[in-house]
Amino acid sequence: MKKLINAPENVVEESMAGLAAAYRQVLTAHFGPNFLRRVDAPVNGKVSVISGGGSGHEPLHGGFVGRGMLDAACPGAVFTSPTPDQMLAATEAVHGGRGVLHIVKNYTGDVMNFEMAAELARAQGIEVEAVVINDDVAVKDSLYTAGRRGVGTTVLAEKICGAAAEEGQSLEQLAALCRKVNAAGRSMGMALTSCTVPHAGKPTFELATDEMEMGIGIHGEPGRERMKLRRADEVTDLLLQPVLDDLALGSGSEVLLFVNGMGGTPLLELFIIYRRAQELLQERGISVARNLVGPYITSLEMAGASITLLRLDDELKHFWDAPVWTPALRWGI
Amino acid sequence: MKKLINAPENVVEESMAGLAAAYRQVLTAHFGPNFLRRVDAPVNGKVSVISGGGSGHEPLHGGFVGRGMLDAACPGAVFTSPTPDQMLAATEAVHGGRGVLHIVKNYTGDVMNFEMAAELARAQGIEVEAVVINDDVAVKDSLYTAGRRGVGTTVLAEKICGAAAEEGQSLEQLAALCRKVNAAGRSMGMALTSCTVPHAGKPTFELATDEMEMGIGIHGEPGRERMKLRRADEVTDLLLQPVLDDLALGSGSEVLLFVNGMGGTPLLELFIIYRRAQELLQERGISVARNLVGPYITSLEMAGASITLLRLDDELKHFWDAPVWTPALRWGI
Amino acid sequence: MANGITTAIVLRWLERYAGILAEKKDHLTALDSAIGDADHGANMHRGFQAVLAKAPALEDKHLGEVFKVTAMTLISTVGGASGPLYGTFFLQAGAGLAGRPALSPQEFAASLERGVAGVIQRGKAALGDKTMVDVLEPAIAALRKAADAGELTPSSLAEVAAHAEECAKATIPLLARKGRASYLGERSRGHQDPGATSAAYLFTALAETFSLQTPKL
Amino acid sequence: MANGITTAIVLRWLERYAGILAEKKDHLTALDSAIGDADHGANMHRGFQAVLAKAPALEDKHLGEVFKVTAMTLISTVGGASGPLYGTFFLQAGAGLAGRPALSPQEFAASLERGVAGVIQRGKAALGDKTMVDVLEPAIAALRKAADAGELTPSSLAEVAAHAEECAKATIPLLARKGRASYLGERSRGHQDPGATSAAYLFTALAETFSLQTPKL
Ligand SMILES: Nc1ncnc2c1ncn2[C@@H]1O[C@H](COP(=O)(O)OP(=O)(O)O)[C@@H](O)[C@H]1O
Ligand SMILES: Nc1ncnc2c1ncn2[C@@H]1O[C@H](COP(=O)(O)OP(=O)(O)O)[C@@H](O)[C@H]1O
Ligand SMILES: [Mg+2]
Ligand SMILES: [Mg+2]
Ligand SMILES: [Mg+2]
Ligand SMILES: [Mg+2]
Repeated sequence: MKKLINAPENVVEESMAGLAAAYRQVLTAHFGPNFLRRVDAPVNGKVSVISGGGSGHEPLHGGFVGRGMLDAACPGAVFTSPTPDQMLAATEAVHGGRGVLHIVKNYTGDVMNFEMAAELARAQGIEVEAVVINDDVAVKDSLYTAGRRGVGTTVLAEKICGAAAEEGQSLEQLAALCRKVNAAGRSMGMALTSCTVPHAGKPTFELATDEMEMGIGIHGEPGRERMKLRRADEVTDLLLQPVLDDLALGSGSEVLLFVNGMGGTPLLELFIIYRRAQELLQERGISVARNLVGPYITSLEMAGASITLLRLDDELKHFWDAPVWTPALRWGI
Repeated sequence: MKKLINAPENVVEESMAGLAAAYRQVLTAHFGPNFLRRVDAPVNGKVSVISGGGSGHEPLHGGFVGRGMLDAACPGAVFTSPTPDQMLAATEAVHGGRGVLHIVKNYTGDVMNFEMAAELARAQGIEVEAVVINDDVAVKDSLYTAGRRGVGTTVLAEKICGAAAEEGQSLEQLAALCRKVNAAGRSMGMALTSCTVPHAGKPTFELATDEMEMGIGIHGEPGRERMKLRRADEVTDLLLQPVLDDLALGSGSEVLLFVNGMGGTPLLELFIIYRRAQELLQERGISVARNLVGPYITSLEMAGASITLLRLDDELKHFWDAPVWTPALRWGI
Repeated sequence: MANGITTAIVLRWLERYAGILAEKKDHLTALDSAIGDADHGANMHRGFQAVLAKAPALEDKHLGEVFKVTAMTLISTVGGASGPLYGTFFLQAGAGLAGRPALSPQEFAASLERGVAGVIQRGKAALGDKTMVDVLEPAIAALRKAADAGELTPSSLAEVAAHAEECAKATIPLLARKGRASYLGERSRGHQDPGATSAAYLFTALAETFSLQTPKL
Repeated sequence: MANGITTAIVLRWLERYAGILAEKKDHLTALDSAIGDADHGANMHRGFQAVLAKAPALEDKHLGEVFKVTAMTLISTVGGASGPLYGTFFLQAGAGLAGRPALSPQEFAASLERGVAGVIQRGKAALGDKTMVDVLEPAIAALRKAADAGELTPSSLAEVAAHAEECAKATIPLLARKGRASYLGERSRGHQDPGATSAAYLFTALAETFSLQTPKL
């Protein structure tokens, strides 16, 4: 295992400490239990927005803490959902009196741990709404699965709900908005390589040099199907088509196109994917009104990419454009 | 070779097209010869700032084109300096009447190609000043080398000179400022893995699983020394010490600390490096007044990191803080 | 029956289990690499090392407290899917045991039955979904049988442990329908479920606890 | 001497060189991987494919034009260190040849001598710095000798090519002092310089051009 770390068991805390040191103006780290919070939280009169999940997806979620986005983020061990005491402590720390929205990615562990935290917070009189993001079209939402995974749309939901919170929306409105984003967003991902969980010490899976995994999530896990490697344009079509089908986007619709890197894929390649994706959307009469390109929800050093489409309307565009100042997303400030 | 590309010979153009499509508000791509330019260039009455170099270092340079930074960037083939016709065409395209600053990384090819372009531009009556960045302390500047390489400080010089140009500085002032930044900046890098040049099809070098390369540049090349892999804190010290020595920074000085990822290293790890670096600087009484953490000057998918320190004063802080809106750096706008 | 399942026995059981996890964590992670995200070994090891650290302070506590502290420790250190599930298992197992210094074999079986019911309620997994439930339910049923037969002996518990191990192996051909392995669809077949495997170790640890300390109760 | 070194011969030479580069590009890149950045083969191949595309339009042009177009094409397609250097080589080689349809052997040698002087002026490399100069200079000196002896024959040019190849090999033990290989310091020893190697191919191509087309001039 080749990593720039000191010891697997210290990875999360040391990285949190580094993040907090680098962005002192934006966020603060709390240890035992671990969470990152906006330096000015609790912001009075504002609903708080919290997310969290296993580490290894950076900048998600810690890199999205700050003005106009998350009030707090709870990082678990690498690829391991955080524990309820983290979410409870973060909830207490940033609660500004108008309730707390938990944005939860749909994984059994995340859902159960956040549920427990919400129960505990409610027992203390804090109003909590949880919205589960499940946008990964690679997984069918059926009796035979744990449901679609939460992937790329999570980033967009955090941005949009964070902006709406900043503008004073109520907890109920925010939860509805978050569900709306979730309903309007779909993703699909693929991998060229696996990644290595520090504690495991070796790659989660092995792929031949001419193979790729289609329909992966964000935990370095194998995907739905192993295929022969294809050209970037074909890979893009394979990712985009199921997303388009699932969203049933017609000509004339407006979308946010999010081309995400899994961590080890150079920007050079992500823009080749972006080029083909926007060309294909154009062919279908779909207008790319907003976009995001880069490694924003990653799987450690995995090489690969995912595509997320979010159906836009004026409300979503407004909140997307609103000022944000976090380590990983910043504009208007 | 596992890459999300269509064909090695199309990588640069397709990626430029994707970048330009994604950032239509910020920049435009020109093909034959290839360059990216600010959408609003030439900006009248402003000195233009241009850089360029081989591709494979993204977001450098194309990702730094935009308000408050570069007016144009000229991407060569992967790891290959661009050709003079590119720099000439870019220079002509963005020249706003007050001259053009060429920021050149110190590589034989870059220097010669930029020199030729400057001669051609001057022959057309355009005033050109070229400043060569050579900040890599891994290479001694001696009769026996091509001189120190230009690495991390390039990013900082582009930001700072771009801001000063925006504020109306003359070509002469900008060239002096750029030389000042170069004199105040030093870098050192290391790699855990090599990378694969698309045309070459296989990794430039091989490293055993317990080895690392110290003193690498940004072209996937082997470094000054092959060493046994060490803990992140030790690696950080090995990178930072020669930088500190070379800059002769004393207690009480202020620096910008730039922890750069080589492309394949997760943010999680970069913040572990950052944590140790700022701790070590603190121990020495050096204050980290500004910082930058992330993959900004990369070697394709190489795993590794570099550290750049820039000695700060009020002028440099002022220009660093000034608004910028490029694909890769944005604040204040 | 001597003095039943005491705090001391439960603590030895948990310690033995922590020991097995320390040994087997790479194996559990390898299983989780095939159909999951390569963290089950590290998760369980982290959690039970934390339990181990609390054990000395529990020596003179009643069983309700022992189970509850174990549960809360797991919930706040394991994370993932297994954290809340094992946490719930011990939380429910300890429900109603406040003040109890020891349990009869039947009471012990009933306690674990409450535990597995809690796991099922939290995780909604049914038998055959390729989860820890595929071991917990049948192994605890076997334990109940042994307890109803009057006593828990090293040999009856060894049989329970052997059965648990068989049940873990029996998850290999199954299609996963819960947890992360379900994302793999048909590709989840042919691999042993990591949570079922760590659940089987619970019964190995129990059998070893009895064979080491209490020839018969 | 027949009709000397004509445009047709120079074009066949450049075409043959492009052919060799197409064959050897992976080898050149492999050499550049060891002590550089793994692009020399792709760079040279790209440049001479572009020259190849221009060749038909040059058939009826004088040598000044042929060398200049070659130079400008290389300068605007190769990039890196080798682009300006090979570009300068042909630019200087063609200086003063406007209107000339053919050159005597001595004039041809003088032309290439101007070329290498241009390379040295641009790149500031000295003999022994482990660059293309280590081949260009001695190979052109050998060519001059053959020319001064009165004629360039397939066999005298084969000797020049063999000498060029030896000189390329002789870069192996050298410490690089110019270009990217110099960053490696002592680690640059033990590897053949890619630019010296591509330079040697220039003379292989020349010898092959003569042995195929012009038994003697
Ligand atoms: N809904 C569920 N009900 C019961 N057990 C489950 C459920 N989901 C997952 N598991 C168990 O959890 C194990 C995985 O645990 P672990 O790897 O620690 O968590 P995660 O899947 O969050 O990474 C699986 O092997 C399975 O036995
Ligand atoms: N200053 C110089 N003078 C002469 N030749 C040089 C000089 N620098 C580099 N070279 C030659 O250029 C070759 C490398 O060319 P290439 O790989 O195409 O460019 P780059 O080094 O920019 O990647 C070297 O092998 C060497 O022979
Ligand atoms: Mg997990
Ligand atoms: Mg090069
Ligand atoms: Mg797991
Ligand atoms: Mg090269």
